[in-house]
Amino acid sequence: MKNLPLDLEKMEGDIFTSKGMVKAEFTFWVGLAMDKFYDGTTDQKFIGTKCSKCGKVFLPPRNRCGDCFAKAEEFVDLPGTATLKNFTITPWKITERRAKKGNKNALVGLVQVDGADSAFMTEILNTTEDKLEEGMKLKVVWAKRIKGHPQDIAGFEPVGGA
Amino acid sequence: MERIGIVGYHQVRPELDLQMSPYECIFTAVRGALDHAGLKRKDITTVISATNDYYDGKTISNCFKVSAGGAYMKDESKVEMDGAHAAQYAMFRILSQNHKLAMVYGFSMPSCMPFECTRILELDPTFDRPISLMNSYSTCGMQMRAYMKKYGVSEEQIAEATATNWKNAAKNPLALQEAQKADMTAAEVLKSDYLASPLRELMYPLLGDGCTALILAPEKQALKITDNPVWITGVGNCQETYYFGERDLTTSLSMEKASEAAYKMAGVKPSDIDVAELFGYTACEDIILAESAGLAEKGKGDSLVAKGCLNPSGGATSGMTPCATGLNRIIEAVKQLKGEAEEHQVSGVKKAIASGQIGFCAQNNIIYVLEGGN
Amino acid sequence: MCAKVQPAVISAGFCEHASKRSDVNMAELVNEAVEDTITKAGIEWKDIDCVINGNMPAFEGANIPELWMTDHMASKNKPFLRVTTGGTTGGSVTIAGYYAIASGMYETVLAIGFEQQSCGDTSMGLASVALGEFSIMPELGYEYNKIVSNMGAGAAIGIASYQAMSYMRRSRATEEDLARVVVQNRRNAAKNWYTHLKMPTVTIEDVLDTPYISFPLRYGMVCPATDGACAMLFTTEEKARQIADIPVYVNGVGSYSNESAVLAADCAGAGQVDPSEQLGAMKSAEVAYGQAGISFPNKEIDYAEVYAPFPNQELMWVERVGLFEENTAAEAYEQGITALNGELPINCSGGVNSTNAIGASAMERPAEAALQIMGKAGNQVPKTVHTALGHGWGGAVNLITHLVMSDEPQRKFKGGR
Amino acid sequence: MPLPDYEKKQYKVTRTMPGAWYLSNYKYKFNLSRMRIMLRGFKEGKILGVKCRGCNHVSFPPKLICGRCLVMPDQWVTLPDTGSVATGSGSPRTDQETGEIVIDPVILVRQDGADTVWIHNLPENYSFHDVYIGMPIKVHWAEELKGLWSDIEYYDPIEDMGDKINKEELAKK
Repeated sequence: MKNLPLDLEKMEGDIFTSKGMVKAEFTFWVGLAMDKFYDGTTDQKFIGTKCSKCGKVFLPPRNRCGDCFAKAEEFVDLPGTATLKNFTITPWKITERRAKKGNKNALVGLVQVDGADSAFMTEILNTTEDKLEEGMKLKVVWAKRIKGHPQDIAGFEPVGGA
Repeated sequence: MERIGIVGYHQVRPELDLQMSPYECIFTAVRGALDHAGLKRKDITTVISATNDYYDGKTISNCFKVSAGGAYMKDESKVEMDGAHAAQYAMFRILSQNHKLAMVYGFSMPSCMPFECTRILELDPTFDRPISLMNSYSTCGMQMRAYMKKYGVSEEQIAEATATNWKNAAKNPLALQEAQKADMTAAEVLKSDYLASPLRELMYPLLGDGCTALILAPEKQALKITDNPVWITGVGNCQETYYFGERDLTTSLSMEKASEAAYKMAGVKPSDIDVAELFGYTACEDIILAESAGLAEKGKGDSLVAKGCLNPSGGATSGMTPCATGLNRIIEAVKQLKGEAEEHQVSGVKKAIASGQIGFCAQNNIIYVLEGGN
Repeated sequence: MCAKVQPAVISAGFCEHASKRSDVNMAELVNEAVEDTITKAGIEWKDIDCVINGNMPAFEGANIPELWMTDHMASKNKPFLRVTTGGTTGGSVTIAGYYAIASGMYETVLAIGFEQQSCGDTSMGLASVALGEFSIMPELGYEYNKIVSNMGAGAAIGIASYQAMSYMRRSRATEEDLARVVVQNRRNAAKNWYTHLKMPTVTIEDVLDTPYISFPLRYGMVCPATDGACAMLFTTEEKARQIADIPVYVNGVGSYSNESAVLAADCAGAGQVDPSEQLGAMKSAEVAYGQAGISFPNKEIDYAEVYAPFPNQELMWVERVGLFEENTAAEAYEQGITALNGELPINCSGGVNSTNAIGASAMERPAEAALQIMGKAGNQVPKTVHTALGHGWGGAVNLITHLVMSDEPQRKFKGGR
Repeated sequence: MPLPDYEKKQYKVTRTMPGAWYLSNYKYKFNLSRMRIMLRGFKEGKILGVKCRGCNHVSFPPKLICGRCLVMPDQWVTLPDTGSVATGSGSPRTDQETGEIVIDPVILVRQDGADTVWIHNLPENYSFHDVYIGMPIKVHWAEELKGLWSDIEYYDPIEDMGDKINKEELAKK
C-alpha cells in the first residue's frame, strides 16, 4: 500500500490514474439442456440436442434452433469421435483475469463431433503442429478428474495416436 | 429514404496513454464537432452515445457523461455497440421527425482496461467462457487460415496488405503515432511473432484512447448549416449467429446481408463505390468484408488494398478505439468525399462505404453508403 | 411534431419472474419472453425485421451478452441494436423500438429487456457506478471509513432514501403512507401471473415492523432482485390493424437527462440539489404529452405504470408526471383512487416494488400499460383503458423515459418539420 | 418481525458456472486541475467554488465541465463557510460496545452561494431526529490544515436565524 494521501503539489500534470480495487463474482445457471450435457460428461459421453424441425444436432446443446426458431429439446447421444474443422497455434492464454503470453504453444482446434452440426473450440493433445490438418479424425480425451465442468473434456487427440 | 447529412465531426487523436480524463476527452470531441459545424449546444436535440460498461469499468457508463456529452436536458440514450450503430439509432430519431440535429459520440480508454479480457466476458458463460480458448487472437487466426486455404491466398499477400495499412496510417494525421510506420514491409510483418498462427503480432491493430463525435442532420437543416454536407443514403445492419462452428469464416454473411440492404436503400451497385473504409480487426478481415460487400471477387480482395481504394486511412490499423472505430471509419469516408483527406486522398471519390462491427470475426456488421455533393 | 410513421404495439410478453430462475440460463430466460410475445401476436418469427434489446450488463457479468443469445432472440441474420442506459434500459429499448418504426426503416421490431440477477452481485454492480470516484477519494484525503458509511448510503437505495427524506419533507407524507403504497403493490402482484413478491395478505403494520435499511426506508419496503425478461412487438399502424384486435398506438415519447444527483463525475458537486424535484421527468412528461396531444394528464390518462422500486418514489413520480397535484398523491392512495377499481389505477401489475428484473423493469411498465389497453393484462382493471402511461428512471435519478400510449392514433398529424 | 412469506415458486436447480469481473485490472483517470485549486484553498482556510461564465452556476466541489453551456468553467469564487442541509439520509450501524443499532445521519450539504451539493457528515453522535432540510450548518475545520478533503472534518449545526425571527414575531403577537 502506497502512502496516502497524494501530494497534489508535487504531482506533474493534471492527470492522476488510480486503480480499481475489487472483483465482482458471478455464478451462471447453465440451464436444463447444458445441465444434461454436463450429466453426460460426468459419464464420459456427449449428449446433444436435436432441432424438432430441421433435425440439426447441436453440441454443446441448446434448446432453440436459430434457423427455424423451433424447440430443440430432444436429447441425442453422440460418439466420442470428431473432425477437425479449423485450428490455430497460440502462445497466448487469455482469461477473464489476464492476457498472458506463455512460452509454450497451445494447439487450439475447432472440433465437430461426428453426428453434430455445430462445433466448439478445444485443445488438441498428443500431437505436434506440423501434423495438424483440417478434416483429420480426432477422438476425445477425458480429464482425469471429472466434475461436470467444460474442463472434463481435456481435449481431443488424433485417432490412432500421434 | 430521406437523406441524412453529416454536418460536423471531430476525432480526438488516439494515443496509447491519453493524458485526459474520460469526461475531458468526450468534452473535447463533442465541443470540437459543434465548433466544426459552427453550431451551439442548444441546436442539438438528441445525443446518442456509444460506450460500454465493461470498457469503462463502471455500470451505467452514460450516467455521469450527461454533462460532458452535452446531453443536459436533451433526449439522451446509449447504444452499447460500436459508434456506427449509435449513428443508426440517431438516424432513426431524425427520420422519425421527432428530432432535428443529433450528436453521436463513441468513446473508450483501452489504456485503462484489459481489452482482451473484456472480450472473454462476451463468451457463452455456460461453456465457452470457462474454457477461455476463444478470444480475439484465436478467432482472427482461424478466420485467416480458413480464408487462405479456401482461396489459395498466401501469407505474403496478407502481409503485403497489412504493410500497406501501416504505410497508409503514416499518411493519416489522425492515426495513432505508434501506428504510423511509413517504412513497413511485408517481410517485417512476416518476421514478427505469432499471436495465433497464421496471425502475427504486426497484423493485429494497436489500441488507442480516444473519442469521436459526429453531428447528423436532416436534409433541410444540413443544407442550411453547410454548403457541402456528406449524405448518408443507405444503411444496413445484420447480426449472424454466435456459434463459431456454424459460421463460414471465409466470407461474412452479416456483411453480405447488411450491404445488400444498404445498397438497396441507396439505390447503388457495388461497382459504383469508389472508396471503402471498413472496420476489420486485421487486413485479412478487411479483405473478407470488402469481398462480402461485393467490391471484389471472392479471393481477389487484396487487389483492392493495392489499388488504394480499401482503407486509404489505414483502417483499424491506424489505431483502434473500441466503440469509436466505426465512427472513425465514417469520418475518414466523409473526408474522402469532401476531398479533405490531404495525403491519403483518393482522387475522384463520389460514393463511399464505411462500416462498423462488434463480436468475434465481425459477428455484427453495420454499413453506410455515403455520397457527396448537394 | 409528429412521427412520420405511426408506431403501434401489437403484443407484449413475459417469462415467469422469480428470485432464482435456476432452471434456465440467460438465453433460455429471454427465449421464454420472446416466445410468449411472438405466440400472442400470432406472427412468424421471420416477419420480424429488426431486434432491439438491452440489459444492465454489469449485474450479471456478461459483456454484450446478446451476441451469444442471437439464436434465442429470434434475431439470426437480422438487424440488431443494443441499447442500455442503466435502470431505464427497458424504457430506452422500448423508445428505440418506437423510433425504429417511426423512422420508416423497419416494419416489425422486437424489443427485449432482460436480467438474471441471481447470476450476479447486484450491490457490487451498483457500487461500480462510481468505483472510479471511490478509488480517487482516499488519495485526496477522504477517510476510507467515511467513504464506506457515506457512500454505502449512496448506491441506488441511498439515492432513494435521500429522495424519500426530501419528498417527505415537501409533501408531509408519513412512513405509513409509504407502507400503504407497498401493500397496494404487493397485493396487486398476487393477482398477476408472472410477478415475484406475491403477498395477498400483507398489511401496513407488517411493513412498518421491519427494520430500517437506510432511513426512512425499511426492509419491507424495498424492491426484490428478480430474474426475468420482457419483450414487446412494435409495428406500423397499417400492419397493426391487420394483426391485432386492439392495436395500441405509441403517441408520445420523452427521455430527457438531468445532471446526476448525490454524486457527480470526478467527485464534483452534484447538480441536482433536490433529488425530489425531477426537472428531467417533468420535461419528459411535458414533451411526451405534447406529442400525444394531452393537455390535462390527470384527466386524460386512464392508467399509469410508474417505475418505483421504493414507495416514496411512486408517490413522487405520479406527481411529477402530472397525474396528481403536487403533494396530494399520498392522500389519493389513502382514498383508494389508485386502487384496481379506482378512478386512476396505478401499478396494478404490482410494479417494480414487487418485481424488479432491472433490465426488464422499465420495459414492463409500457408493456403492462399496453396490455391494460388491450384488455389482456394479468391483473386487468375493470374499467376501459383508453390512454395509459409507462415511465422509467435510471442512473443517479438523472435518466428518464416516458411513453404515452392510446387505443387511437395520434390526432394531430402535422407532416413535415 | 419478518414479513408474511411470499408465494415462492420452485424451479429445478441446474449447475452453475463461475465467472468474475476483475475490476482490479482497471485504471481510472482523473483530471485534478480543479481539485488542486480547491485543496490549495482549504490549506488557507478558504472555500473555493468554480463559476461558469455562461450560466453563473457555482459548483463546489468544482466541476470540470459545465453541462449547461458545454464549456470548462474557470472563474474562481470564494464561498462563505456556511451552508444548509439539502437533504439527508441515515445509515444504520451496530454499535461496537452496546450492540444497539445506531443511525448515523449522512447529509447532502449545499454550501451557501453554490448551486451543487456534496455528501458530508454532522458531528459524531448527533441525533438523526434533529436533522431537518434547510438546517443551517457551518464548516468545522480540522486543527491542522493540510490541503486535503479531510480538512473539513464535518459540519457544525448553527443557530437557525429563520427560526429565531419566527419566534420573535410570535412573541410580539
